[in-house]
Amino acid sequence: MDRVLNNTELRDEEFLINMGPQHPSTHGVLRLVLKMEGEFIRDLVPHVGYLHRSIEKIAENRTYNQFMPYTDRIDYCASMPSNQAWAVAIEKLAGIEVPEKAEYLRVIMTELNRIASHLIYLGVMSLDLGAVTPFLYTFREREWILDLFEMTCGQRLTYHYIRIGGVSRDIPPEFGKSLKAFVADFRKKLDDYEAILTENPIFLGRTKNVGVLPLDVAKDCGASGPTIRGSNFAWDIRKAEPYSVYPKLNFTIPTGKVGDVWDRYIVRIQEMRQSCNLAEQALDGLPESDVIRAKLPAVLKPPAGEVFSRIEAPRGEMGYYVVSTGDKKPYRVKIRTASYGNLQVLAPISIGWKIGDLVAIFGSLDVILPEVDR
Amino acid sequence: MSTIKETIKGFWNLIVGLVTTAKYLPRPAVTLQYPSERWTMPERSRGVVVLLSDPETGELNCNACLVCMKQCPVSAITVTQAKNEKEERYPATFTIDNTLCCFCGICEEVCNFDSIKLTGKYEFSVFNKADLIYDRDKLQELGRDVKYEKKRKPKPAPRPAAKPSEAATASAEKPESTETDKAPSGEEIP
Amino acid sequence: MLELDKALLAIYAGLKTWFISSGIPVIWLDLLVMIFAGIVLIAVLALTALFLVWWERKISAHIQDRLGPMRTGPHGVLQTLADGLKLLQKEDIIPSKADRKVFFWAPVIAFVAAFMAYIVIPFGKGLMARDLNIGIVYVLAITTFTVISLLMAGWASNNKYALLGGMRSAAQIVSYEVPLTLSVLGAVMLAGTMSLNEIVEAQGPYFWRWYWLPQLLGFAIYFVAATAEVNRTPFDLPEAEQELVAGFNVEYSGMKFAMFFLAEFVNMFTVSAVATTLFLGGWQPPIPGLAFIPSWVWFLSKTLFLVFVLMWFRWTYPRLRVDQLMDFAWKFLLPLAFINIFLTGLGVYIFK
Amino acid sequence: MTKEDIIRKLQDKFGSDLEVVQNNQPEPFVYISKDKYREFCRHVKTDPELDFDFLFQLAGVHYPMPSAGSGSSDERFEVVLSLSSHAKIHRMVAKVKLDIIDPEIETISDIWAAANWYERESMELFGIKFLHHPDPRPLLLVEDWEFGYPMRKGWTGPDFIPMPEK
Repeated sequence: MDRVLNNTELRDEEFLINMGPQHPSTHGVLRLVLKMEGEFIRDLVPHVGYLHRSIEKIAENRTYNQFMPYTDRIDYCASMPSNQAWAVAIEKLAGIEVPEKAEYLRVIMTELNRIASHLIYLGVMSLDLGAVTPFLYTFREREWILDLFEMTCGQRLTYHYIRIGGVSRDIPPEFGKSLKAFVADFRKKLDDYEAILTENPIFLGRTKNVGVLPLDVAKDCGASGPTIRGSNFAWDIRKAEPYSVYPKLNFTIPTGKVGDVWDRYIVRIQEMRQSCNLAEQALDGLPESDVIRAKLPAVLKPPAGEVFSRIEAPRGEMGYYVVSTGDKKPYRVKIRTASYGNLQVLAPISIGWKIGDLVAIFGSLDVILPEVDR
Repeated sequence: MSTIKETIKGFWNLIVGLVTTAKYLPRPAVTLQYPSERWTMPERSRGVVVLLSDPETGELNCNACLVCMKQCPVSAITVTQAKNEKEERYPATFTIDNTLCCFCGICEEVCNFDSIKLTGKYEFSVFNKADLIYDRDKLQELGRDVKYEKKRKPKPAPRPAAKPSEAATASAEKPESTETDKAPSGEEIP
Repeated sequence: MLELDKALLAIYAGLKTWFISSGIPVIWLDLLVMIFAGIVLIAVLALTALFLVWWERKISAHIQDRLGPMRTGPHGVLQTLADGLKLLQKEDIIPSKADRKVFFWAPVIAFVAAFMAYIVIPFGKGLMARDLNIGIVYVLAITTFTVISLLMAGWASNNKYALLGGMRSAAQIVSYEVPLTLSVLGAVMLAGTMSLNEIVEAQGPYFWRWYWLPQLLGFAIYFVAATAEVNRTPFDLPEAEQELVAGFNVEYSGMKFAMFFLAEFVNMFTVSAVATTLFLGGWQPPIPGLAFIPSWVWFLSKTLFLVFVLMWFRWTYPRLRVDQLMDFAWKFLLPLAFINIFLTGLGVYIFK
Repeated sequence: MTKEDIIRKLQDKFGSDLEVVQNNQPEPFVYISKDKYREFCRHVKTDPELDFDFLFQLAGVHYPMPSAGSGSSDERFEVVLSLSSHAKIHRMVAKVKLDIIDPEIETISDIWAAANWYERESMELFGIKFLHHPDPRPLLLVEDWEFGYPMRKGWTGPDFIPMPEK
């Protein structure tokens, strides 16, 4: 499936197009080499690594707490789940009990972050299809979520909120009211997005039955999250291997039908509604307590051993494999990100489609490149 | 027949889309005209790092325990210790390299003496990269107007030399700190 | 208010007497008038294009809950002028492998073709540069020139994205030319003339007698096909930003880019003006009682409304795919256009 | 299946080629011998009771010093597979030890397509050679990278700035 394309292999009427790393719809710096026949894609080779920052090597040179800000930068659209995956891994390794209130706060924050991340997906996806306005609308709603985050942890993008053993700070008193107002408003705004996109015949024409992802390909290539749920497969780590307080909360897993671009879109729309419910439920169930962080030594030294954590990030399954030697620094950290698996399905499902469809398919996979390159 | 129905439905949905965008046309903008209007930053906002001073005496709270320097994940903080004539530690130099700083807030969290804080200030772009390396005076100047409350109970300090209350009084009783700042080289602890 | 045509006619009459009394042949005066009309047209249209760019930015901004340009002039009205000046100063980059001559002439053709269409557009009562008796055919012929310039630009850039954009635009404009022309025929059949001025005169100052009502289908087809003709969303495939970066003008910079850009907006105004002329009664007021408002105000307001609808489309809809675009033209619009002509013919036969 | 069930089932099948790591994690951690590696992978994927159809991640680890690491004490490279099953909802970590000099192993990218990129990554970052890999190009590093294998312990490159020890 992967190899270098070069000019000598080309037949008549075929040509190579180098799409990216600087291209409006490669969402950052993905480079795709396309073999085209007119408008049709005959072959496709993705090249990644333009954002490689060697975070895994950095992790080996930082203490467990010091590495937490770096996890913000793995997936900049959804830093909370990245934080949480790291925290969960170390808590599992060191056997740390997390206070219940912290778990609820984690759920609120990760679900809000899931909405924020899906909003970026929705905006960028519609932008890829040529509709500019939903992009601005989604960013307008995302701002509100970022305001909530900034109110709580002081940052809008690199939150560094979920910590090993808990969370960094309690929510401010006005947070709950603002969250309720946001959720109420956001449900109406979701209807607006759907009015512009969901049943729009142009949108339907661009997305229905385009880029169908068969379930076996998805499983084989390691796709996860909404990408695999779009292929009519109800798989969600929050249900399958529950962590945090998800077992106490009530939500469903939306799935698509055939696995085309539209299914992946509608799964994310419905997930945003579910996340609204989850955030509300978690806020209502928030225990009265002041303890938001387990008592830990200043320099954390987990026992020697290894662990792998796995949580449901907005884009799919995210996890860390951590080897500890009992030192204050991890011996080896392997970061498994959702986009890494999701990007691998791009080539099998977009060959044979047109260049306009490639943009739609790639948009629907919701790949964040820094997550792939790390 | 179903084709005609589909077509009509399609046109209807196109009109629904137009109505939705038209709905937002007369609404007031949600954006701000940045240099003339400004957002009020939340109290917890994590922006430029400053050094806090005692509001009564105007002296730095820092007693150079070096914990922020050790905990900084990007090594943006450099502190050198010095001792005044009362054998109390104070930071002879305190440099924060804002080109490295990732505004994670770890330094504020680990500080036991309410002396370093991330503030809501965010406008610090300069034309020269070297100007982003803030020294002690600049950090102190930035921290002058920052309000803070002594919210943290002092943990046992990593070095048992100074207790926070002593540190505060120590820094309060340091009248010649500006002079020592000018000639700190002789007093540095390696 | 000012009735421009009467004032101009008075000036013309005065000058004519002066020319005759001075013994200069009147042909010089006619030449002078032509040059004057040309200059005025270009000036007005350039201003219109500048205005439309600003207007588009404002409309998009307000639809998207923001403000758009606000700094240059009140509400940023001078923003396009500032942008134009900036583009003038920019380096004019010609790719080393480009076909230099073709690369140079493409924006010029686009620009000139865009402006030439206005010779026959009646801006107001008696306000037109030339009243050709085949005015509508002339407009259709001239606006199709755009495709040549886009193809030239796409080919000469020696860039695969530009080439794809050029090819897309050629296929698109040639395809949509057919339903566009057929939809115009209905109005021509009703008016019984091809002169744009006479078509307007035939519609009269009653808005229920304008051709949008008997030609509702034709109007819709014309408007959709015209949207495609001027490469606006949802038919902006030649310059589909997310697919082809900028399509045919990906290699253009500086003033050449500005010429393409302005030509696009002038074309948008053209198709709206033609639609106004053919279907919305041109410069005629909606009811006779409103005739005290100058005719050119009516014309401009109707045209600008149609331009606004075009912009509204752009900021609402996603983009079609290239095969869907072709399907839509040949399988949907073209049969409808034929049905429209047939029904119009039937109606004309029965009622006249 | 529970941790014990999986371990018992695998021990029945592979016997002495399988070494179980004792830890308190909820999922089994096993070492499989290098010779049986491919057979093991194929078995755990196709066996209807195990049904590990999802390769969560594949990581290389470098243990240059004796006594480092938890399971064993010899110097080695390790390839670590995190596997999970969609149908059975259980997971497992399988590890295989490689020689410290010229580490090489058969590819499993034909068993799980997801392994393709993980193996390419381990190839360029650790220098672990995956034999018969369909596309052994570097994935993340630049194409003309010539400064060795950066994820190995003790690596230094031209622009390498070590974290200051404080």
